[in-house]
Amino acid sequence: MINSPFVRKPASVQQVMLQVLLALVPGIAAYVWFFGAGILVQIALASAAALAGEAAMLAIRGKPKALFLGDLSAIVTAWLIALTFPPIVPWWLTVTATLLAIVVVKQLYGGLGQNPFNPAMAAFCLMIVAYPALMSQWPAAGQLDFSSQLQLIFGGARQVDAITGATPLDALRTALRAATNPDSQLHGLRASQLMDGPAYGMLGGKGGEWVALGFLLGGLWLLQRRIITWHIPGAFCLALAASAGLLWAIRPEGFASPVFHLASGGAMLGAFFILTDPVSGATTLRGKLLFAAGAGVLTFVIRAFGAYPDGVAFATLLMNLCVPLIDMNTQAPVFGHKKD
Amino acid sequence: MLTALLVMTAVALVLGALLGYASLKFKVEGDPLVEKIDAILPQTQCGQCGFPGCRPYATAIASGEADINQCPPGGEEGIRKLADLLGREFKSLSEEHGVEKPKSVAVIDENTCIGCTLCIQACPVDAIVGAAKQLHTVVAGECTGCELCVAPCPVDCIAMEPIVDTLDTWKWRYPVIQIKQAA
Amino acid sequence: MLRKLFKFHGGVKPQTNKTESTTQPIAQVPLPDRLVIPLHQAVGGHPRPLVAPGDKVFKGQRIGGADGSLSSAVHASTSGIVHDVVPALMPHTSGLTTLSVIIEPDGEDRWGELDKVNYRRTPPDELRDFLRDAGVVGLGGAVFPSYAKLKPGKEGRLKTLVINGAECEPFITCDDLLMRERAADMLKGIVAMRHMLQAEEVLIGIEDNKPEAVAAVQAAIAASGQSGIEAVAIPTRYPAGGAKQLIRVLTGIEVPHGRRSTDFGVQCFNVGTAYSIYEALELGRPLISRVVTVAGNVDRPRNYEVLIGTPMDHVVRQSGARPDSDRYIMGGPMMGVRLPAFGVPVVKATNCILVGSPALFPPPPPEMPCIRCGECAKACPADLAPFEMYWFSRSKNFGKAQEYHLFDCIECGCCSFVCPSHIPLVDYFRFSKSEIWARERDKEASDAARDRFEFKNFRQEREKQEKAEKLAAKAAATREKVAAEGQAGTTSAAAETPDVAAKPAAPSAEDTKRALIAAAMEKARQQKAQVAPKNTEQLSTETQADIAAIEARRAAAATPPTPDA
Amino acid sequence: MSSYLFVILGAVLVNNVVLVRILGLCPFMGVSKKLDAAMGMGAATTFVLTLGCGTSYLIDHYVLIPAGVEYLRTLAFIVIIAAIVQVTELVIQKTSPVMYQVLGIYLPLITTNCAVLGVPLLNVSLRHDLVESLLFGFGSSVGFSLALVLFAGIRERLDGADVPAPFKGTAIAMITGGLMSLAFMGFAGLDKYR
Repeated sequence: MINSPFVRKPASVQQVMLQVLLALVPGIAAYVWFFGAGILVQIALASAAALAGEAAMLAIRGKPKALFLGDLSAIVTAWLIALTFPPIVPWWLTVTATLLAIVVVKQLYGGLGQNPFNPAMAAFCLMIVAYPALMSQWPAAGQLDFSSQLQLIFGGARQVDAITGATPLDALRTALRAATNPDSQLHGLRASQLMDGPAYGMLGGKGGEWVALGFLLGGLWLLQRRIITWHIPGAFCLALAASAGLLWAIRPEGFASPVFHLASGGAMLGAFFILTDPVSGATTLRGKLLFAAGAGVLTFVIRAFGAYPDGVAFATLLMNLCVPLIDMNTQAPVFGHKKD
Repeated sequence: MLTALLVMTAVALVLGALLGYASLKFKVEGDPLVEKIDAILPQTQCGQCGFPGCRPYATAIASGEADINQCPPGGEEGIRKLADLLGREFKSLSEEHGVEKPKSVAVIDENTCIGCTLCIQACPVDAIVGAAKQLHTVVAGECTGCELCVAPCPVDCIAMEPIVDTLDTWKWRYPVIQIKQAA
Repeated sequence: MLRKLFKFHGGVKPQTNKTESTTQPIAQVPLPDRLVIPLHQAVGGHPRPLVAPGDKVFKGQRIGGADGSLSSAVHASTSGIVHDVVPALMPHTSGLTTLSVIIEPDGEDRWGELDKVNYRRTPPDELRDFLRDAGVVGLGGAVFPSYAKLKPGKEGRLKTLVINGAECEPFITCDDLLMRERAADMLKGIVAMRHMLQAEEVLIGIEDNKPEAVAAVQAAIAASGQSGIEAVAIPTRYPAGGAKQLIRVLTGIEVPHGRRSTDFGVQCFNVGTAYSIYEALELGRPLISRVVTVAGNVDRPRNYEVLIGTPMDHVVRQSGARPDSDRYIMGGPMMGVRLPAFGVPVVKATNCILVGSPALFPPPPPEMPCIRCGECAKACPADLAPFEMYWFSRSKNFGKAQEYHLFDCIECGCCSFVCPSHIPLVDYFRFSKSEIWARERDKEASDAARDRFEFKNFRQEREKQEKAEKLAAKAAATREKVAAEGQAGTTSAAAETPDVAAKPAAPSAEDTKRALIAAAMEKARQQKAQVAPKNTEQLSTETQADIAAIEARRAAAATPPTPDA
Repeated sequence: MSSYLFVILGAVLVNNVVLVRILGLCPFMGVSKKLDAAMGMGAATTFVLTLGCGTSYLIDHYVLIPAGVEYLRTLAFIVIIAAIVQVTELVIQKTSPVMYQVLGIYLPLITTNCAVLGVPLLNVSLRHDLVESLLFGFGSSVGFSLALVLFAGIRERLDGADVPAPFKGTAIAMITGGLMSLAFMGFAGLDKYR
């Protein structure tokens, strides 16, 4: 029997997810423009794997398939996986990662809405730990045409080291570390000098900065549509920029500028699409600020001092861990119990 | 070898002295576990568990003499709570001790009652009022539904009647999850 | 000068659907064939019936007496014959019955004697008793007895009296029409309440989608020449008409759950209540009718003046229910109560009969899991985190749900309204609340049982000991006696006699026992037949009704002596 | 000075005793169902571990090594830890019976918590001095408490999750522990930065 309220606002999970997917389109367009259409293959692979994995789990668990596949949440996870992985990873890596994300990190916890960790980021972390080499090979913008990308994705033997390198973020960090080593030929060079190469582009790496801009645009649209609030992207960008800026101000020769940090790697994607995942993120307003600020600082720390090329995924996962405690301790005072 | 023995003995002696002192200093009495178990039991005092009342049963559980699944009025939920408290596995109600029934109260048919006071003596919570050769009646609010008064009645005038919902006791039900196969 | 208004958190803006039912004035509903007046209409207590089947009652005659400290009287809403006093279906989702007086109207609609009262000269306590016996309760939907709220706080005076004319629920327009048509009389009621509460200022809050009502009330205030009373148009946002929200909007004060608003110098009444206070005090008429909106799936939505006890389908017939109507809802679409049947009576809480159909209020799409999007928290006017409360209610972790302030929830329905996963959040909260209440009741009952059990054990122990002592004393006495008599002989028999006499119930033989029982049963039957009531003259109507009820029960019980009938 | 900081940082995050060294899983799984219990366990373990590290260092340095009986290390350390745990248990039982109930069997089991023995032994093999031993012990136990409390927070929330029946309880907790471990790998390399 239905009880009050008898009227409802026309809103649905499916609509929310659909808008998130739409918001990803500008970034994907920039990605294709600069790095080739290989990413579209990856997206297709991941989506197919996600739907298959979700359908299988739903079938095993006896849940209605059409309803839950139609909510599009698996597709969002799949797209995020494809967009955070290097575009030329072999197909089995994408597929395995997506299946792990959907089956283990999402469905084993009960499916939509119940997973404490962001499935896409958990998959990323798993893969970068398991296959560090494959997960660190990024083509430079315009370096590979579509057919060679396809060959890399589906082909067998890979001799990619010759043609691809690390992301600008990773490369810069390696270079900065080398610069402190007296034996290196880069010894004594400052960050600004190291970043003089064409691969670094204007802000955060050639091509990559435009992709980031695309994600920023999509994110702003989500903000305008009120799918997300400003708290998480705002606090994340601010914390990342502040922590990067602090060290940059102290030792400009040893650290990259905050703008570089914001414009490179997964910062924009993370700020607007990954950390804003409501299921695994904090939900109170103060909690969101804390959650995103923590992720920002951790991202910088892992990027600057850690062993992995980008810190967004680990930072997200680490902050996911803290979410229950953050939420518990940042509950806003309820009506009549405010101190004002 | 001798050094080793000496060292260990010295260490043991020092620590032993420390422990002895601490155990005197921080002595605790009483067993709070019985209280906790008793708080979970429904206090019907029906004796279906095989013990004369809820507290004796609680003591028996605490000392390991009785299992946690012998209380029909507490039902599955009670067993679950006991299992939680004691860190044991849940087990279903043991059948020899009875089955879970809807909550009810004893009602005395006042036309048949002969005022023998047998039920008054049987009632564990003094919920029946009356005197010898006078009509008895059950104070419904105090009755725990233990059924102990039913058997002693010589004229079979006591019946157990399930408690009917009133506006004060009516409960909203758990919302039915409406996930249908969206065809 | 514009008054500074405050905001409450959250809220939603559902389609108001109010215009249709405001096009025509309040109409009268013809007398139905039968009125069913539930005795339990307001919170607190079950009023006792004061009439018996066959009695003739006048309009306005008290038929249910207030019982307990928070109860309020019930009256016959027309003149006629009492057909029966039986449990009848209540306008409540539970589908439970409650003791109701069924009246067959005689068509004359004749008033009984009416007491008026001059409220300025009557002491406040008497005035409150008068209102209790006039059955005046809050007509906004909560039906809290008004007399209990008409007590100023500890200081003996009140800062602000808030009158609730916000009427934020979609479809409902009964307060709107009342203000448009009866503003002057309603204002008299407000003035009386202000007098009782010694309120400094009166603020009448009306949502700004009712400009006609605002104008009418303002005109009435101007005409009355009263100062310190102001009609304030407030922004239209559901649930601005919730008492706490309205107080917040008008005064900035937030009254926490479980606290009295008078502690904060505010009290809040519905405009309909103000009008019925006017009727009670100035005309002496108890609360026997109210304005009811009929809206939803009907041809002619309209407001009616309806006698309490009128079957709802009779009222709806005046507006022409469409054929696909499948349910009645008492109240609006956000907080209304799904009713178990069409024929349930209009009660004091009935502000609206909303006729529903599958097309008008379609069943929600299938419930999806919560994605913690926080829309519900954004919409919650009590600043709660409904999704957390839902999470723990769903898993029946009630302690945790309570930690998230479950009992501050006012069940306004905003969270369910906005939920993209279509979760019936409010249903989960209702479920949790009633489970928690039930557990508290069980806990109290088991604590009481434990105490009584322990006391019984203690008592038995004590009795055993006393008995042993007594026996010992007696035995000693006998021994002494025997020793004193000095002669040996029949001593042992004498010593045993008292022991046997002390246990007359001990069965010596089956036959004697049976004979005893049979004799006792016979005696009991005779005794019962002989009981004749005494002191039956000069009793109040209430006591007489009680006695009649007892007699009836006795008679009914006496006829079939079979126990299992 | 900064080397001390790195000892603590390393012990808390980079080489977290539970999530990276995978020591002390028994209380990690056992006392993480309720947040209060986890916090109590964290506090108790912090106390025992810090004290145990200091004491075992002293015994090791001033008794075992001078006496030339380093081979008794494991034995001596266990005895010391057992004694400290006993004292802790008595104190808790007296001062907070509720916490005593909540921690239950896991309180005496601190003795057999391999983290508690492992950290003093690690101290020896890492050649820490007294201050470093204490800091390392404290850092490790803070890391342990941190992991435990975070884990308990998640498990309390998981209580309400619709986890498939075969994975309910310990199974999903193990998976969660694994994912936490994965997350903490993100700290790898932080202690190597100079």
